[in-house]
Amino acid sequence: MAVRKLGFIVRSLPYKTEASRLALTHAIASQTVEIYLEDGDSVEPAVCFIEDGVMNCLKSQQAMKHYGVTSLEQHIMNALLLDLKIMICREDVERLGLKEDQLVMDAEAIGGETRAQLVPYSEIQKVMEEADHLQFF
Amino acid sequence: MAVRKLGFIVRSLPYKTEASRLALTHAIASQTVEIYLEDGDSVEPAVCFIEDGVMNCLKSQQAMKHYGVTSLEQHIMNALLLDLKIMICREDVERLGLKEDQLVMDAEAIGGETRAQLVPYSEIQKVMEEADHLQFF
Amino acid sequence: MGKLTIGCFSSLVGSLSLDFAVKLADAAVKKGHRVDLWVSGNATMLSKKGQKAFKDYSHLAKTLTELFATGNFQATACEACAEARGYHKDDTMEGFKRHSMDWYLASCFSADRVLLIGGD
Amino acid sequence: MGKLTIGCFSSLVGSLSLDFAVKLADAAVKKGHRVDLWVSGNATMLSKKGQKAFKDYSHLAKTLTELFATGNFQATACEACAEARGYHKDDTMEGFKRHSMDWYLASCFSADRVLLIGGD
Amino acid sequence: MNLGVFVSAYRAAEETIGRLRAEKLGIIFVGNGIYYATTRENGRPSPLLEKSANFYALLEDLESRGFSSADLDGRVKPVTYSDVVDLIFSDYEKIIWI
Amino acid sequence: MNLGVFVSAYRAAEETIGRLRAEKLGIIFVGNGIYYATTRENGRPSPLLEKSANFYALLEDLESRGFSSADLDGRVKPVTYSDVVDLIFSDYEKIIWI
Repeated sequence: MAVRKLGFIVRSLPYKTEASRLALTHAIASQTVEIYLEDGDSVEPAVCFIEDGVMNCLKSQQAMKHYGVTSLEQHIMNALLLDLKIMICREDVERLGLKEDQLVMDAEAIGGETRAQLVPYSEIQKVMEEADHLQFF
Repeated sequence: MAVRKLGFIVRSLPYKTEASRLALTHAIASQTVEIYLEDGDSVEPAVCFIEDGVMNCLKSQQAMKHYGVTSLEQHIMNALLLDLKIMICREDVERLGLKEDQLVMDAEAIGGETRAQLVPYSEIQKVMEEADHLQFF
Repeated sequence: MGKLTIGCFSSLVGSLSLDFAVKLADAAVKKGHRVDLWVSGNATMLSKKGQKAFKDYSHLAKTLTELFATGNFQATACEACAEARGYHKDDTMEGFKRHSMDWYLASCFSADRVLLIGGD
Repeated sequence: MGKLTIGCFSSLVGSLSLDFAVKLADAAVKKGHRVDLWVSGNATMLSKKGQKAFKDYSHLAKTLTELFATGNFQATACEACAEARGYHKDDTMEGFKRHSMDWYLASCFSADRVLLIGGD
Repeated sequence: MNLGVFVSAYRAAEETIGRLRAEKLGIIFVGNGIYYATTRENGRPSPLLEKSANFYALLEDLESRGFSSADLDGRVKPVTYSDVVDLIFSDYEKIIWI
Repeated sequence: MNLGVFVSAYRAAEETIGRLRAEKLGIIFVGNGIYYATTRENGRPSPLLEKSANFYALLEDLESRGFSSADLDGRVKPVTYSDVVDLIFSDYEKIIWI
């Protein structure tokens, strides 16, 4: 019985590359990984948004309306619905002039209970230290 | 009988994207465009390297040896062999700590006579003003 | 009414630059202009037939088909760029042409406006 | 001797990041390690069969074939990412597998080292 | 020169734009370029907006990223794809994408 | 934390690297990251090299771009793909690519 912690650190803006989208879809895939593992083994992802990557967390993204593409907002809500750990760097949010009420902090609209956490960078550093493997997007 | 001047302005580094390579191959295609045009009509390209794009012009690129890929140096020599106008921004070369003898200034090795020109940005601005269409890479 | 030539190098999914090119072409054709779209480099992915529509990915095939039907729009893929990626003639979406790069320069020659979308 | 899992999102031609991934895999296998390569996003282009070798483009098919033959290397493409780009099962290079993203996480689970090459 | 510039990426356009000289200059923020028009990093709007130019931002790209016209710096005018077609054919003779 | 960082792009790594804290930090310049190790913009080496870390640059990528080991800043050691495999398995437990 083992758990492997994976840190998914997103520092890139949405929509210009697929990176942030792939970070979320790969993290969500942790929910179905058991079919490949032995009983009791699991993978535990944490998704952290830092630097310009915090822009992925804005509410009211209308990418589906304009481009027929699922928004990053929707992906973050899906991740919260599945109780994934989502952390957003507070210093970067403040530096970029954003307020907490502009961010996707929960998935209540689709019945989710887990909330995203707005945290100082030092908390994200801890996630990085505790992770078995780290991946930057 | 008409000539259309096209300005190809390269500001991106080599190898990370295909942009600078495509700038040169598209400019070189001006040599065969006549099959699509009326007698006497032609397209006249000028290729200008600015900002980090001047790094495309370094000599001794061993991309073929290590990655099996034609180097940008070779593409620039091919363009000079076909007498294309190649300009390199002097201010950017100096800012990045490069010297003229590090740059591909001619294609003598393959029998070319036309030389690249190391010019102040103001000369490249003139090329931009004289071009019918501009394209940044 | 004028002619716009758009060149694009960006990959199919992710950057939305190809989406921009196709949406701009659509808006221009709707206003009575003619548009030539040239795809080179990774943008030749646009010419691949059989792209499956997913909600996570932009899906441009439908708009292209409508644009081809207007008669005021052509799309051409760089032949060598496509072959290097394993896209052969019979992999190509209906309506899409394949030529070498001089086709693009000829299109620029007769264009009123040229927009080259470089980068990824 | 250990196991290295490499994930890559970069497109086939241009960035040289896929070249890096394949060359690193090759060097690691030569030193006796095992390597899993996962390609997702635009990197699924690597799995397309029939890529023509041009001097202007990196051509990785040959190295991959040699790596598959060692028995210490697997390469798997994200199935949905491939389908979205019009790459179906019979478009896939011999030796390349196709799975969903959980395959990659399982590979990370048992890896000694993981290197994710994101970006274009 | 009468030049329209599409700015499609954030944090990579300052140097190029800073040097460009044109009698009439239009800057159209598209894609991730829209952050130049919405974001006040450390409380300050982007220095790019001090350039003497007409500024536009593509509404579809603003809204896709979670912004609206109300978030735009006062110097920037929202435009649609249809408006962009008119800018290209009527206002700017040369157009580039950076 | 014992961390190896592949820096693959020029002009986009400063912020990320500046913040990273690790007991043992290795920075491996690959791809266009090598310009950090070769280029003295305005006569000065990159401030990135002042970080307390071990620095490496991939020789194949240096030479592909027209540089050689002689062009490297004195703090940076040239390595081959084969060396990189050893750095990954022997020197750094976690590795990231930016």
